[in-house]
Amino acid sequence: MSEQPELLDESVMAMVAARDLPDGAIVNLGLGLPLALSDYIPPDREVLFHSEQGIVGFGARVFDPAEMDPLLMNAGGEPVASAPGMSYMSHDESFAMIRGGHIDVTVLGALQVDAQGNLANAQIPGKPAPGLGGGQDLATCAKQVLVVMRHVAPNGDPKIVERCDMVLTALGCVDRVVTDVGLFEIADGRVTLLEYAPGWTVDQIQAITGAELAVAEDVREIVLI
Amino acid sequence: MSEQPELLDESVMAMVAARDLPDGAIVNLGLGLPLALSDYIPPDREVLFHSEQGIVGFGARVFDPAEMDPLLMNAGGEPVASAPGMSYMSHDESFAMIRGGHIDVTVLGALQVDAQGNLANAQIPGKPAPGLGGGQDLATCAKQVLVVMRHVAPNGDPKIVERCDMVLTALGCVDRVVTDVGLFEIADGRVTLLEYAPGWTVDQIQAITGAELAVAEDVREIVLI
Amino acid sequence: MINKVVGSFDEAMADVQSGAMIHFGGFANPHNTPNYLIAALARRGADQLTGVSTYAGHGEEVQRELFERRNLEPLPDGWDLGLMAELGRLGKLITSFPNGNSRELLYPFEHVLRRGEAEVEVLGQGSIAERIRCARAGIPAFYTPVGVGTFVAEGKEVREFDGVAHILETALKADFALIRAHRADRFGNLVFRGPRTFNQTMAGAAAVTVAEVDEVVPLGELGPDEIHTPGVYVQRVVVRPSTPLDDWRTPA
Amino acid sequence: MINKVVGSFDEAMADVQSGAMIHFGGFANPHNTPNYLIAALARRGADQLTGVSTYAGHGEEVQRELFERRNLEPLPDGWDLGLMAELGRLGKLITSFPNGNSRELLYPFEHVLRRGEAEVEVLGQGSIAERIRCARAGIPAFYTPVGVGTFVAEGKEVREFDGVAHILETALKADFALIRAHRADRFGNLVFRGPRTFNQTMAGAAAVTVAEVDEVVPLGELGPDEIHTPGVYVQRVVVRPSTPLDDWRTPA
Repeated sequence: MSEQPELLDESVMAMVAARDLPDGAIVNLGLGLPLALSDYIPPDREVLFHSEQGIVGFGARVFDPAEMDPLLMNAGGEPVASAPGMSYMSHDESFAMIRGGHIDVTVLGALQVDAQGNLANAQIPGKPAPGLGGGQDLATCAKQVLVVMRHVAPNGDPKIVERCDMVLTALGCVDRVVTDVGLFEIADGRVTLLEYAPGWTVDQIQAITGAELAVAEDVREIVLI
Repeated sequence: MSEQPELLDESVMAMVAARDLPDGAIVNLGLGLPLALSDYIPPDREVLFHSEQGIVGFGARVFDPAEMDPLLMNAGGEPVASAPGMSYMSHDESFAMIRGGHIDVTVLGALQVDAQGNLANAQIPGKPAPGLGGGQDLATCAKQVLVVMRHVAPNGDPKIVERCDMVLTALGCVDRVVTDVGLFEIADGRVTLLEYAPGWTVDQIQAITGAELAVAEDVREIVLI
Repeated sequence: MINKVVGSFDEAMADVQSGAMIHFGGFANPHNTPNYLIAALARRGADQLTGVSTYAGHGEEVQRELFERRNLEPLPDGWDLGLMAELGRLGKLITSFPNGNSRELLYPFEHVLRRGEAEVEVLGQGSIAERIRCARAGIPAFYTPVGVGTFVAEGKEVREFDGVAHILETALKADFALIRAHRADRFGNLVFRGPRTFNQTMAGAAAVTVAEVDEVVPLGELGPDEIHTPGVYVQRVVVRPSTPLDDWRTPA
Repeated sequence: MINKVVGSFDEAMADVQSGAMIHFGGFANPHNTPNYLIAALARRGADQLTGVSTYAGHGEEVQRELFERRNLEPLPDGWDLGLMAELGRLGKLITSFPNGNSRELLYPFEHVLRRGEAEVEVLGQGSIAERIRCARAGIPAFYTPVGVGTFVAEGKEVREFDGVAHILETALKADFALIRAHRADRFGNLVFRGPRTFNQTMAGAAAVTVAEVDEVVPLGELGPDEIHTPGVYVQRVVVRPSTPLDDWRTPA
């Protein structure tokens, strides 16, 4: 087996995920890698980012302490910018919005995703209890579930598998997955490779994937536009 | 039987009902006679009037068109004054407040009330369907249910009865009744006369009442203070 | 770019089909009623509608009488659900006030009921409000103590919680919600004035929520702490004419 | 005269008994957490509490680390539920985040769980929020599609609506709700600043709701369209000290 090509870095993964968000979409960003998406919205589009504590319409992350609003953070506690048209609400209304099907896309991190679209992101290894946050509501009720995660776990295990064996967050919910080696669609019990990271072959990707991959007819190298 | 003494007029009935509202109480005013209560709160007390369309804390009724706010009305569509500390909300929150037991006293009109505390105020004679408004929620969920009504129906039938035979609004809910002849308590399946209108005797009141009356030990003539 | 502001009331109502289920906002006051949306719906001509409204509407005649009793000038454009009743467009109404408050006045929907031309489902106002909120919030059913032992409970599941009987009520999701608000921006964010009534409750409880507003302001003018209803719940916004019209038949 | 403003945090927490159930407002940010109420609760000494909180708290050490990562000065008074965990006051926690977000940092409640000193009930954030809202709204139980087929559904009734499986969740009414808001008046009316989190959700969902605020303003200064939470839902209001304290043991 040849040496492994380069993995996409986290910002590029976020850009790939952000690239496909339609104009006008209401998008929730979950903990971890998804939080970066609000930094990468193409300027020709308006995407309304929702955060569970009661925000619709926040902007990019803020890294300069002088510009931070201590009350305005994303779900991971990172300061974000306000944007015109933003609104605040309560946690119950925020989840009424989620449960009521008003979120177009939820972007979530994951520990495992399987060919049935099952999602496991609750029981982080080494932590004393499973944690759900808002992920279970989002995965169950958003119109589209997009997972952004590393392709392989720190211990080398594949994270896209035939059947999740970790604690499940929600069943049959995942539609798309962005990893550091490609973009995948999950539908009808099958994982399909849509785009691959520069330098990667289908075989190389299959070799680090725990489910059998189908390959889209128009499979292509990832481009960011 | 001697000639009937004078009946209390509507404003006096409202004053009697208003007299017993405790300082700080949250009080909902229903359609009909109860609407007048907000005009008669003693100046040493703060009572917060709730109205179902989403108001807490409105003031007295307004009769001068120049002073009316067309958006600020009581449940019967009568213009009322704003008061400091008033707040607006949605219908769902307004009834969350009612159903959640946050209303101390609800003041309702009635067609019939019985010795079990059952309330009938839904099917107005001559109307094609029963109407409930917010009365069913209020009668079921307020901490205290106070009925203000004429003692006798337009057709001469008593309105306080042993057992309601009209369409029921809520069961076992009525605590007190103010009529144009007295103030009554309903508890443990018994209607007790607490206060009588000037000139009225117990026998005269019993004669126009459809349930057997008990008489409070300290029964007295109605006073307005 | 997101822009939910549509150019006319007729455009906003153009896709309402006969047989649709419609939430009608407001509370027995033409000042918080989506008057022009109702007029446009009347012009649209869809019938056999299932309406959800806490009251059945005043109609022009009763409304004039009610205003005169308070020494107020009647509104030229105070159209409400009474208009739909008068035109015979309602196949069914889910409501808490099928009749008017007044014993002397006959409201338009009372005529409809007497002629047996529409079905009615009478339910307490709080249960209607919560069933609508459930539709917005993705909850199919909930238990309430309200209505137990009365005609409202007929045919419904009864269940005890902590020894108290409750009945099961289900969500009411409509095809369209017609609501009235004060100000909006192009995202559909809304600010209300006065009691927010069913207008706020119904926003987001239909496939298409349409808000009739006094004014559309530039994005950013409505502050994040001030917005009552996020634009997520609103699909279309239409601005009321600056000069009131006086005939519901006039396109607007 | 209505006056819900109490003179000290210790007075506001004086009647909390051991074994009480307590809603803790906020969301993983000391700036929206009722810091001084938590400190007063710690001084009060009640233990075996059942806490309801979407997160289990940072505690002083983790919070300092999180602030330093963002080049921010740690707050001297950023006390949160982590303090209650460190002091061993929690008998049970109902939460969606029993652990911290960070794999490298160990949060106080994680230590408690590892030592087996408290029970935990893990539930999705939306179901916790709705269970609390139900307590405020007088609804004993509701159905939700969230959690079906996962550990969350264990032991719960499952029922289909429109062919989709749902589980039954029940209301969570507490003895006390500790929340944080920006401004209040003597009626207990509240205005929040920023995301309103569980602070707004929990108001009214306990026998006693206590609001910690930056400022109490004269009655009438908060306008009726502007008030986020009516005072009906609030029993006590306490104002934060103008100069931050830096030890939770200091009476305030």
